Amino acid sequence: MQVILAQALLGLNVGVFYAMLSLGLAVIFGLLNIINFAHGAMYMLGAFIALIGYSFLEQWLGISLQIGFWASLILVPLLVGLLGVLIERLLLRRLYDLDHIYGLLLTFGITLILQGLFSNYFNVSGTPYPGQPESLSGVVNLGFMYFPTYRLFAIVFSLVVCFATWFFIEHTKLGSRLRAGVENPDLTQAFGLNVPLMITLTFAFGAGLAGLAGVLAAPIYSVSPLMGADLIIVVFAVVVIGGMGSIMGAILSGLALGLIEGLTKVIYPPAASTVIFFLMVLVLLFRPAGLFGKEK
Amino acid sequence: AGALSDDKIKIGVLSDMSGVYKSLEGPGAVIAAQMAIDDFGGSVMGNPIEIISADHQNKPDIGASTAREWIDAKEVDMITALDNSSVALSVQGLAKDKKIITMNTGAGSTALTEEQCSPYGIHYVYDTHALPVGTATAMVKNGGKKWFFITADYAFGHSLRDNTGAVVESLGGEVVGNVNAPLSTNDFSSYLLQAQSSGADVIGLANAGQDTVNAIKQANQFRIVQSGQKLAGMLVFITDVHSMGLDIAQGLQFTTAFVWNQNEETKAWSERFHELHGAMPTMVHAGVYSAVTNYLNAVKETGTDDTETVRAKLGEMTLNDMFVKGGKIAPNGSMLHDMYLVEVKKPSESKSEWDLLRVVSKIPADQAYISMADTKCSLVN
Amino acid sequence: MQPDQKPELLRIENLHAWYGESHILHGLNLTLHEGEVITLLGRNGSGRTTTLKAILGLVSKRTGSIRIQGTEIINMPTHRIAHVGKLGYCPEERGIFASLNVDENLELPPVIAKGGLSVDEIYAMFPNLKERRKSQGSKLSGGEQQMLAIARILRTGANLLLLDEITEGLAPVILKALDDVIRKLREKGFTIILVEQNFRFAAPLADRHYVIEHGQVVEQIDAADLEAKKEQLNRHLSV
Amino acid sequence: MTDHAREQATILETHGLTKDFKGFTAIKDINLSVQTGSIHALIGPNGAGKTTFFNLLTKFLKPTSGQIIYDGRDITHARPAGIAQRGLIRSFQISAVFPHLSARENVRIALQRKLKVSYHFWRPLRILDQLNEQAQATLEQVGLGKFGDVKAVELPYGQKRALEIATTIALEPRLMLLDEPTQGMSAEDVSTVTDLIKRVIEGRTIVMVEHNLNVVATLADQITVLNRGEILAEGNYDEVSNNPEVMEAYMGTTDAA
Amino acid sequence: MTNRILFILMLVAGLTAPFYAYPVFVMDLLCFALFACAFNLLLGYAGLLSFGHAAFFGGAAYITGYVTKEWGFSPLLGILAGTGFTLVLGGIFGFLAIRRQGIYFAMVTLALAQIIYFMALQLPFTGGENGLQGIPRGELFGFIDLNNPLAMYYFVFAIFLIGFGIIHRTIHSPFGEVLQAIRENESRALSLGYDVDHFKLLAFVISATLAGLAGATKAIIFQFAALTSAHWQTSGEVILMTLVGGLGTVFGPVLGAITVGALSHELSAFGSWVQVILGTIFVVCVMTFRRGIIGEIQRLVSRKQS
Ligand SMILES: Nc1ncnc2c1ncn2[C@@H]1O[C@H](COP(=O)(O)OP(=O)(O)OP(=O)(O)O)[C@@H](O)[C@H]1O
Ligand SMILES: Nc1ncnc2c1ncn2[C@@H]1O[C@H](COP(=O)(O)OP(=O)(O)OP(=O)(O)O)[C@@H](O)[C@H]1O
Ligand SMILES: [Mg+2]
Ligand SMILES: [Mg+2]
Repeated sequence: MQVILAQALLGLNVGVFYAMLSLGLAVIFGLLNIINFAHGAMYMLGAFIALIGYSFLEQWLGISLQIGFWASLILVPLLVGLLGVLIERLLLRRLYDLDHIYGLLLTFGITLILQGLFSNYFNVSGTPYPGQPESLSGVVNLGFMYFPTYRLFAIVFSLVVCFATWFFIEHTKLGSRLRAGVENPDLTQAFGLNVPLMITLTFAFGAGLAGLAGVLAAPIYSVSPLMGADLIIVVFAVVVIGGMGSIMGAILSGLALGLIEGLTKVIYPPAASTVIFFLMVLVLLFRPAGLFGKEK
Repeated sequence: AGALSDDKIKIGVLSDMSGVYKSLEGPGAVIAAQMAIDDFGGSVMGNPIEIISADHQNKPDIGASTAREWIDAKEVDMITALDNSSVALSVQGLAKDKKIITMNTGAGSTALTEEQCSPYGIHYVYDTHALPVGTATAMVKNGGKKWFFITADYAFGHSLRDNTGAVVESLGGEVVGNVNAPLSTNDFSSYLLQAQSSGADVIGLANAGQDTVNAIKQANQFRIVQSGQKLAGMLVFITDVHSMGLDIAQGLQFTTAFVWNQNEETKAWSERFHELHGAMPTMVHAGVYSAVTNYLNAVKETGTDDTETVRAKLGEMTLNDMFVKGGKIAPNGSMLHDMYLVEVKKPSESKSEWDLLRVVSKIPADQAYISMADTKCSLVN
Repeated sequence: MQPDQKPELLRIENLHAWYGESHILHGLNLTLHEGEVITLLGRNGSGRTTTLKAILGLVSKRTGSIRIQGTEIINMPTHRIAHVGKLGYCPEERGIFASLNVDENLELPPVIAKGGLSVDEIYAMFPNLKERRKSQGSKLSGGEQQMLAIARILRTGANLLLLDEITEGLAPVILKALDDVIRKLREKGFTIILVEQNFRFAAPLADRHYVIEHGQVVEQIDAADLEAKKEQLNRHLSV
Repeated sequence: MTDHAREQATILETHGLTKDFKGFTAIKDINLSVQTGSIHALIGPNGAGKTTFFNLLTKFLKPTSGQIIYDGRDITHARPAGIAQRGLIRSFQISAVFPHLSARENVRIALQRKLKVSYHFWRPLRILDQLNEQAQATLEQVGLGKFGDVKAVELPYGQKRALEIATTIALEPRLMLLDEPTQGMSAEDVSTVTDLIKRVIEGRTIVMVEHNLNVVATLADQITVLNRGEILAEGNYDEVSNNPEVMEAYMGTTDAA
Repeated sequence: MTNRILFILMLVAGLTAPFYAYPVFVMDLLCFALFACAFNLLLGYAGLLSFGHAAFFGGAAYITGYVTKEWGFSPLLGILAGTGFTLVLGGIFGFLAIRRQGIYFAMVTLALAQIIYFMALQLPFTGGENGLQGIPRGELFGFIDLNNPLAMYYFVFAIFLIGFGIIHRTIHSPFGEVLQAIRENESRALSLGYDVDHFKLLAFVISATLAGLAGATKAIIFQFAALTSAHWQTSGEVILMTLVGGLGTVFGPVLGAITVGALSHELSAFGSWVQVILGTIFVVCVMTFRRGIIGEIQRLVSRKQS
């Protein structure tokens, strides 16, 4: 029982990252109809910027400068978001009229570039991020196990971010404008709303969310150029299972699948890496549109 | 120079240049090989000595196809490094067909000199038989009877786990569980929790490099050691200790073939290496230097680069240099030499950045390595 | 032109517009003064909707000149035009956002100028919308959707309204109500371009009628001359 | 009339056909019957549910409830391709051709089906040549004889429309569903297509959606007026156009047109 | 006409290649060329973007390797076994994947392929990270020794030609005609009575099978079946090859495979820069060069003609 609880908690730990990434994908997909393959790479980028800010700036720039974890938590999403702005403005924007697969291919190319760049300068098996704040470095005794405070923080923080995003999109005026922009961009523009800007900002927001997840992940996992690639394919399966219908769907299926994966590690470890894909097959067979997806 | 097949000697350094094993061999191996060539004078019998190097990315197919091209089209005479057992096995197999010497310094699997031994394959620095002899024996004798393994899921990890398990059981211990973790795992937490709930005394880490570092660090995060279990890194390199820091690593015991500050000779060489590489050499770096040097010696002494002749000469030589004293290359390819059980110093004991290890005991070559009487290698019996 | 006319609000000169490769407007000219109500008449496909869309920049390409209170907007991006020209657009297909409820639909367009109606005033004007404030846009009847489409641009403070086929598919009772609404708006001083099939509905409301054919204005008829020019009008519009 | 005779006479019937879109009922309880050999027009204001009704008939949408009987068989749950194979073919509101195939190839795609080689990926394309003559004849029938080798994308709008009809009749449909066949056409094109429909009607039944009342007046034997998803009136042109309800809802007038 | 010239060029180049290039490398290119052609059949002619074709390429390699190594199958029989496996696998994947369209299709194929990847990693017979090593090349028809480089080369070239021929024929068959119709206007094809899903499925299966043929052959050449072949990055590479050469052109994928393959090989000394360069090519292709090399040439030629 203890084992199960412990593994469930670790599963949730993974689940919040699934949720944050599939949420970002869903937000971008919702407005741009594009699957951002580079989402994983942006997650990786987030972790690397945090790492570089903490460990390498001084060495590279020759000035004494270190960007701590809390600062990274704010700065990195902005920087990754900025990259999102550039990608959307300079590249993606020109592809909207074409088949959506071109958006997927473009972002795949960007993924290769980002991965390759970081593989050049950093060990592919990962570099540890030493910047975990002192205040979070302890352990919490949960009764059934010791759980690192930081991981608990990551879980709670991600949940807050996810639900805040959900609230923002589903329950605010800005959110309703976004949804209107999705439904009828021309008309929304005719009302004087700057839809291209909304699109850019949404893409940037999704990217920033991935970057944020990266910063959160950095102290837990070592920072590696491939960390996003390994994750993104699982997140794709999560998205297929959840369906792109709703923001809440993306969050819930991310969390649930993280848990399921965690529990599989106890019940039948060899299946842990594939259980989500098999669930995807089941969903495809019985509910092709996904659990939360809208029937066509 | 008529005796050489192609007017030059070309040495291939095939290593993990970007992955888990980058820091323990990788680019450092190219530097060590170059040092050996330079110390040798840069040429043999008036023929230049060249290095070609490549990244096998820990993928045996990439390793094998690179080696295939080196042999078929680039006239490579000897291949060294090969720091991944899967890669080493595939390249050694290919080199056997192609009649090329491999001097593997980085891989550990005993299969290289046992079931899959090759007349041209030399296993130079350590193997998964030698590693547990020191470490596991010491741990079991200190009361670590029940073992749980976290194993790198490929040839090397399996071999290390099996050999360690055998040592543990032969001393009256017990293996209570095992979990296979993929090579290059980022998050060991769920494996560690399984190990924790198994009730084992010792968690044996049958992995290497970055994987070992991650596992030990995360064990620290989850307070595994504080809860009463011991960690045993079955293959630890000085670079791993350096990257973990003494706070986390102190007291860890493991087996190694080389300690850089053991004597003046090793110290002098290691400091030269540090100069070029920015880090102290691992046993593997020192091994590459020694292997290349001795290969060149054999070529020079026989006056040819013919594989059979050079291999025969290497078998006859007694190897003495800063890395090895009185080493012998056995017919199964195993280079028999002494190993050391070392312990990581406490932060208070360490005098400099790289002053990390203390030698506990020496493990004589005949204990460390499988004897020719017991070997399963078909070349011997 | 009569000397006592109000100032000029909109002037379109030599407007050409395209959808992709197809050239739809071929040099259209028209002028509109503050407080006027005009109609664009024409057969299906003559380019009336396109004229409105071209003003808003919703075509793939446009050339010529469109000036609102003297400001040239031909090269402006769509989202700026509404602000600069204080425009409100009610599209042919109504454009009610299915995923938003009545309140959200109503509050969607940003306020672009002072002087718009308050939500309460709007609900007072359209009592049956008030009853359905929380209904999803997609669940409204055609008439309610049409009401909502007009109502939501009144909030924004726009004073130049572009209304496209607002009578389409509506029951006569609703037509009657719409007729009242337009009259009220006219009294309040709004300037309105009506695109209408339903000449019977539009005729009594408008100060002037433009007949469009193949993307050009072929006839311009003042309300006063309507009787006299009925013949011509019929010729142009007969289906 | 005996039941058998009735079946003969009506090729298509719907019983209580209903379509809900998440609470919005686009089609409500429609009972419609189409006489074999007739041209049956479906008119009504925008949003009345004509296209939706068409989509239900052609299986592009699943009905929420109700039944569709075609040729005496219940096809409510049949596959789209299945009903096409039984001779019920539609055309689209937006022009539907295969743009990068030549006009002849467009028609041949339709003809090809009856050769039953469509899955034969190992057979050369040559075996389709036997269809060329027939394809040409069909093109001639719609006045596209000269354009056999022209890519569909390069044809002017009216001719695309004609090509679409040629493709449809190549399947020798028993029941054709045409969605606004004259939409967006110039006056000449409209009369060409009207003539065309008159020519190809022999032996077939047509159900069409049409806004152009002239076309309806010239072609339709029977008219059903839809409004807000329900049938408002049925009858021939004179009956319908003088029906006050229709005048109100559709023509927007209270006087006779 | 141009196709005929290109075909003769390809034939001559293929027949003489081992005399001026490293044969094993050329064989590798041929496998990738066949793989890309098979992929192109699906994307270029049926409009379906599969992001999981590595599953077939890699899957077949493992099966072929296993049956030749452990069961002593002859190389030819081994290749047939591997190819047969992907025929079935293609059927299953296709059945699942065509339930979703567009980008979803791509994501589903990617995720399905990941199952195969993990199986290759974990099933006992595949050798996990070690891969399946030491697959014998064996003898063709019992008397041609494939350890002879030239014999091996011409065997591979023959397989390539057969695979290429099948694809070429499929494209120019009644089936291919319907496929093109479906790609151009799916709903219209449906309304003409074509069971669109069946056609897509058949196209998927043919494409998967031939991708398998390429992978099976590669296993014999390198005497190796490894995870790399089943990795998603290989799926990405084959997309790139097809895109560079020209989507929906007969020879594009061949040229693309040669270009990308040679480039990666030449640049392999630069380590991860290869990925950066390939990624950049991807971006450039998608942004400005969507027709690919052959596509652009065709456009230039046809522009000159008109
Ligand atoms: N998005 C579009 N793409 C291409 N052509 C279009 C588009 N929208 C309209 N058209 C064409 O432009 C022409 C003019 O259309 P417009 O909508 O302006 O006509 P209209 O006068 O408003 O008629 P109605 O609304 O009664 O159909 C028509 O021929 C129409 O087919
Ligand atoms: N997929 C859908 N989801 C929700 N509502 C829909 C959907 N499709 C159609 N509707 C609604 O159903 C009603 C009927 O639409 P339909 O397209 O059948 O009208 P129509 O009679 O063909 O009109 P038109 O003359 O404009 O073509 C409309 O109010 C429309 O908004
Ligand atoms: Mg209009
Ligand atoms: Mg319609």
